[in-house]
Amino acid sequence: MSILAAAGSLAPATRGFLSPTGVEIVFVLVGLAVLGAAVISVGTKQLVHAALWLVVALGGLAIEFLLLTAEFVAWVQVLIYLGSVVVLVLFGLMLTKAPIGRSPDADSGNRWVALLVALAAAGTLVTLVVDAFRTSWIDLGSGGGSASVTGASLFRTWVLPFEALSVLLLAALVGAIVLSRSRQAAVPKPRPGKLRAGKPVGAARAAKSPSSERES
Amino acid sequence: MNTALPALVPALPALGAAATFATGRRAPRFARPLAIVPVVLSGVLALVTALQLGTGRTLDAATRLTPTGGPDISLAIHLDGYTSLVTVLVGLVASCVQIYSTAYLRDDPRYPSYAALVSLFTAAMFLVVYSGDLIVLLVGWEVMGICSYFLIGHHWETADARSASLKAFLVTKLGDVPFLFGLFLLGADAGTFRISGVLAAAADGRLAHPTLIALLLLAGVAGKSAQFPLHSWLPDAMAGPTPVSALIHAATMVAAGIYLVARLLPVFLLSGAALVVLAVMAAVTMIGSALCALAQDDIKRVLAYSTVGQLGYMAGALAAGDREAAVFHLVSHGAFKALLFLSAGVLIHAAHTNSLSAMSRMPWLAERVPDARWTLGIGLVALVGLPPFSGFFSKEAVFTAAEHAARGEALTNGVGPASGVPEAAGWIVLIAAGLTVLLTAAYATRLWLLAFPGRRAVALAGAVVPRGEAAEGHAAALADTGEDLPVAASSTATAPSVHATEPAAMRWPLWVLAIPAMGFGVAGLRPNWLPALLDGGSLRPSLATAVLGTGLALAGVLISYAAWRTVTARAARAAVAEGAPAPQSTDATDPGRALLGPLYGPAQHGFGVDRLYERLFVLPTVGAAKLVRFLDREVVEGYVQASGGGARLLGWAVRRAQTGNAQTYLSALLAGVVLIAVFVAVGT
Amino acid sequence: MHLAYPAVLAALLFSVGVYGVLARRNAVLVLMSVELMLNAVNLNLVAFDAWLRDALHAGQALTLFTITIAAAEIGLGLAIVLLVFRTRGTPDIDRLTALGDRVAERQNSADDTADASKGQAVS
Amino acid sequence: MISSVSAPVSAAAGHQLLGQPAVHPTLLAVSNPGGLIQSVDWVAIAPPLIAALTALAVLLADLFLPERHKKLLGRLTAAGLALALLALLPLTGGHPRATFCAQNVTGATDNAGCSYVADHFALVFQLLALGGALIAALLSLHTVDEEKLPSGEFWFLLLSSATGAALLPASRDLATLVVALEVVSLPSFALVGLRRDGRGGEAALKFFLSSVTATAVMLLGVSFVYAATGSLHLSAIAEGLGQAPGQLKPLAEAGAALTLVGFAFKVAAVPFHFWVPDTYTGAPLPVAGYLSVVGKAAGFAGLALVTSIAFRPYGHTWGLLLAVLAAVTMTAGNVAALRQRSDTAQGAVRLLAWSSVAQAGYLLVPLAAAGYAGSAHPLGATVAYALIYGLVNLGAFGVAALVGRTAPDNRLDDYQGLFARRRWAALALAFFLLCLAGLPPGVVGLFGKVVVFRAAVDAGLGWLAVVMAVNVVIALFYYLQWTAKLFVAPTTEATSGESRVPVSLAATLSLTAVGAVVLSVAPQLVLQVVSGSLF
Repeated sequence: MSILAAAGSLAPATRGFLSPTGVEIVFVLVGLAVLGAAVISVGTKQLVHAALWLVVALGGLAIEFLLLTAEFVAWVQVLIYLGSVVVLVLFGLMLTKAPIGRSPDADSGNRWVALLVALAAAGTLVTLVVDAFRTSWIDLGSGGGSASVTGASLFRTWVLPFEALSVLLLAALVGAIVLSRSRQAAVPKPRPGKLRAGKPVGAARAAKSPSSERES
Repeated sequence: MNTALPALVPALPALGAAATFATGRRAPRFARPLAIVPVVLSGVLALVTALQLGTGRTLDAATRLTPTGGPDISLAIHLDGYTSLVTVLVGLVASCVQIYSTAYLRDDPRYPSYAALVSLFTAAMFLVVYSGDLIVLLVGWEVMGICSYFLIGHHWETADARSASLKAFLVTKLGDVPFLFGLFLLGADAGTFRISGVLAAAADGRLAHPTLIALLLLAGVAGKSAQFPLHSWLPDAMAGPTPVSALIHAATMVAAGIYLVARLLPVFLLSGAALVVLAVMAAVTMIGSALCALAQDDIKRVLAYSTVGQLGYMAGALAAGDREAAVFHLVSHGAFKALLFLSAGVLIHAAHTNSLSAMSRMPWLAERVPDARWTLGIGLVALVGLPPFSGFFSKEAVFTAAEHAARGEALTNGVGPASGVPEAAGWIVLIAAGLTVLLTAAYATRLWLLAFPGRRAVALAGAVVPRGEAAEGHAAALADTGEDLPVAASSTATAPSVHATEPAAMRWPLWVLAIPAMGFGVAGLRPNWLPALLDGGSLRPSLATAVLGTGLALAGVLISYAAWRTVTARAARAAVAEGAPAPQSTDATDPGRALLGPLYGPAQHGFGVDRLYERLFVLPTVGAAKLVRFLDREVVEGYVQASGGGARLLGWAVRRAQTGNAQTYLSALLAGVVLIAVFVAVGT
Repeated sequence: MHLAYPAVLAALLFSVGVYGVLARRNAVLVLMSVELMLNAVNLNLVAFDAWLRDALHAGQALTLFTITIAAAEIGLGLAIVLLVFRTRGTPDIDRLTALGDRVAERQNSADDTADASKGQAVS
Repeated sequence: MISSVSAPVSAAAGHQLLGQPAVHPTLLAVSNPGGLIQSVDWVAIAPPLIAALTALAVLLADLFLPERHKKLLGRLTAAGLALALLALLPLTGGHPRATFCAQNVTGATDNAGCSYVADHFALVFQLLALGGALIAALLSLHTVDEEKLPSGEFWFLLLSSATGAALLPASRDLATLVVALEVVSLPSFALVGLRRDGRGGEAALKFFLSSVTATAVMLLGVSFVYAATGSLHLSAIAEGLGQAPGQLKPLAEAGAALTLVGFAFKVAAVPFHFWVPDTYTGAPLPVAGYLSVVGKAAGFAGLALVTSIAFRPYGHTWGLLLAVLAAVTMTAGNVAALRQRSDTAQGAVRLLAWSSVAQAGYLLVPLAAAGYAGSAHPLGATVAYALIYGLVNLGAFGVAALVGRTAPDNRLDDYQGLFARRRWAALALAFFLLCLAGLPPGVVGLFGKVVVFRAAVDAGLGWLAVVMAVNVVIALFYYLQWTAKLFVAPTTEATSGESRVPVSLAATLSLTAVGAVVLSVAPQLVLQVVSGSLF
């Protein structure tokens, strides 16, 4: 057998679900917070609040990553998501003139279908994973998520996708710039008033996010 | 010998037809040469082929057409004396018809398509005759059916023509269905569709179901050759142009059935029951049609019924096991019947009416059409069968065959065992034929007397009718006979007498045909003439039947004449008494009425066969058709529509889903994903 | 730690994201929901990585890639939303149906009878 | 095919990395153990690399070129793509070359651990991707000018996307596949919206949202597969799936199915097809053509890779799944195309869009057959069909672009009497449509269909072959209807002011038309390409 394929332990865990460890308790509590924040984020009628609840959810997830010993991923999560993605989203909301306060039509008429599909998805996925992992135990403490280990694996094994990603980021950057530049900007002499609207807000942030990720 | 020559015979008219179809509309000038030349050429080629083949030889050549799972289908050609004889006849008649048509349909805008169809028709008949393979024969057979449909319906503006063509098509198809089964059964039993193979199989007794095959085939033959009970399309087919009638009646369509039985006679000889059925069929056909002919007013219908009757003779000869006699009569009949039709065409052309009673009031008619008068006479005499015209000899051959069969020593000429023919078949045919000779003579005489009554008779019948009224009557006749004369349409306004003599192209084919009508009979006299070409049996008339036949014919003529005289005289007296002839007494001079008595009415309407059909077939068929239409529309059409409509409906659904709302798309996408995940996960 | 905890959390988070994607009207919020879905995947990957004790750290590597992809996507996505907002004046997804079939067909002939006759012609 | 790696495990070599520049196993020397930088086989990765470098060059040149010389960028792009195509040539002979290998096991005999393998399969799809991109670029030359698209960005995005499309078929691990797929997609979102009007924006948004959702689903699937097998390398996944404990099986299968979704989205299989008509309609025409060919090629390459390498043990599951998808896809695409009205705006493009959905259905058939047959052999049919389809479909889009210049609405009715106006364009379009329909004289399309049929029948997928036959018949209707439209007399007044056809457009059309005709005369050219072993 090749060593390429790692294998997790399916052997029955030494500890049952009813005698949780401290890490587990924290994980579950944070998880509930994440889930709650996520639900509020997709359910609230206040659009800006939705973005803020998203911050909570993503931040909670960063804690979960930490609990799963993936420090590096957790920091990247905080940096990129909280530092830039959410800011971008807020900018997006502002630029599309999202109303501050409750907007009664935040949800489309598709809500019930959405609920149905989401519940079906939840049921299916939860059934699947519970069925598959009911006895699996994560042996934490291997410390496999530090920046050096992850970085080494990235640059040793995953060079090709990493390089491809650079093309992706550059393309996203250029694409975002070109799309958010208004058409008038292509005309040699734009009116000065239009320049502000043509500022490539999203693109600039998108450009920043990869660079921050790369530097870290 | 070279097979290219006979192969060219059906090919040429077919090509001609194709060329006419192709160029007809754009270059109508070429239509006539394109119509005539290939047909004449192939007629010549048929003659050359026949001469090359000579007598007593046969030729079989085949190239495998397609390997099938079952018996192979091959493009086979079979030449023997029969094919020679029939092809020459077909070539002759078709050539005459094509030439005649150029004049007859001179001003018809649809002439090119008509000519093309005639060519195609001829080609199909050639194919049927030459084919050595049953499937190829079937192709020709069906092409003929389709061509006849179009040709009979040539004047499709008239309801008559439309219904007649449809009727011809349906009735012949009615026979073709069992025919097809018969062919397949035959092919399956014999293991081949080659006619030679089939005959060999029949000779070896390898056919498992000879009676069934024979009966199934007979259905097709009855349809094509207009035998009872499928004869009724033929009189109606008179709605087609007269030359087409000549073609159908003389040489092509109706001959095909007889020819097929003649070719496959060994198969039929295996089944006594089939022969008896054939004999009964022939007998009923003969007598019935002769009676009907006696009562018809339309000259073409008289001739049509006479054709049905003469076909009955041939079928009778076949039932008696003598195909020589059958084909002999086929050929001589082909010649004189084509002559009769073409002459009648001239007559109609001149008189502008089909009606005999109307003609009887046109004393000038005989002078207008001297050629037609003569040739019509010749044809009628041949039809009646007076010596030495061809009809006499061929009819005697049939009599002889029937007589021998009745005595249990059928003249099968080596085709099969004489004992294969039941004596009953012979008796039935013999008695029916005798009776028919009498009737034939009667209606032929009636036809002649009504068409050319002569001055004295007109005087008798009351020539006091003013000229103008005659013209009126003529116009009325035109209107209600569904006149098929395109020329007539342009000249109805003018007085008939102004009309010049008929065009030469319509006259000289008559004389060409008159020669065989008169002289062909002698071909059977010497054993090394016609019999050598055929199976070799004697075609000499025997004394007893000759005397009997001729006597009956003469009796028929005399009876008819006497009846005519009586009724004419009575009508004259009545006219004198009343002062003016009532219009409804126009057929008072008809001897048929007197002869038939109470039978006249039924006979006029074909003994209600059509009505019987109406009851037996049409009504149930209409009912079934309604059912089928319902099924077709709601069920079959449903499937067809459903496949089309279903596709469209599905397309509608798919396009409806394309709402433009991205969230609908995403819903479908994610729902699809969930479904897939569930199915995959559950499936394991 | 039981693997079930992060796995179930991820599954639920993903479903919440699905709901958000399908139910939200504002395109920016839809994008946020997509982020939730991607984050659920990230949680999965990290948990599996830890569970598998993967020497190659494929899970964590892919998580990093996913985060990057998500960032790139949201950048481009917001640019597209802004473009739409600029040209159409709305960020609402369900009002962007100009390219749908219904609209396309309604533009030219509104009535359904024309549609039916077209269907006839097609058959 | 990849044989399983069965050398003894060396625990010490846990993190050892091997550079494997050449392919021959005996050359496997431990060149740089533990080194951070892999040695890279530059020749092997040349095709995508050249495309990427050209993209960079275009971007840089765009900064410095004055406005009037911007036309050069298009030529630079075309040249770069042509060069990338040429770079395929050295790879054709002999052994597949692999690079970016994470071989932990000394003595492993094949490319099991490599992220990039330039084998026959990869080369054919790279040919399709780069060739398609080249033709699309040629088609775009005048579009960029006329529609005033920002040229530097346009060409850069096109090249970036092409880079992804060229990288994807050679990728052999899921991470690279996912990233490559995104590299294909992300620039194309921008390309679709590049007209920067309402339609383009809407089209881009729909495309974007669908794609992003599909990507999320796919990543979820990947995570499940990763959980069940412990690896992201395709061949290791195959091995892991074979040995996965029964408890994980449903998860693994569901993960496999979800992984396929991302690619199925790209190929526009039903129910992931909804974006196609809307996006094609809103996008600049050459971009639509690009998406319909190169995007699809990427999707199919991905599908073929994951199904026939990674998920080989579950052949029956995804075989059935793909068969059902194929049947539904071709049916939905065809019946929807059937309903295309001839008087709606952008009708021609919509018809092409639906037709491309339907064609995707045909393309899926051999993939499904591969699942049933348990071998990669039927894939050849997909490859052949994809090559043929790519050529003629781009040609059809080219003619649509040509007509769209004078008839901006691009209704089907605008094609009426095209023969009278633009004889050669009409003939070319007729030929393309006949190829798509699979009728002579478009022999090559016919051959493609026959090959696909045979694949289905050989694999025992009789019902799918029947469905396909029915669909081919349905498709005949609208293809022939359109073809017939070209030749009837124009009803409206002849469109006046027919401008001259731009040289680039004419050249592209003749290129595709000649290609289609040549392939029709000698279809073995395509069929030979795929006759051998693909992997």
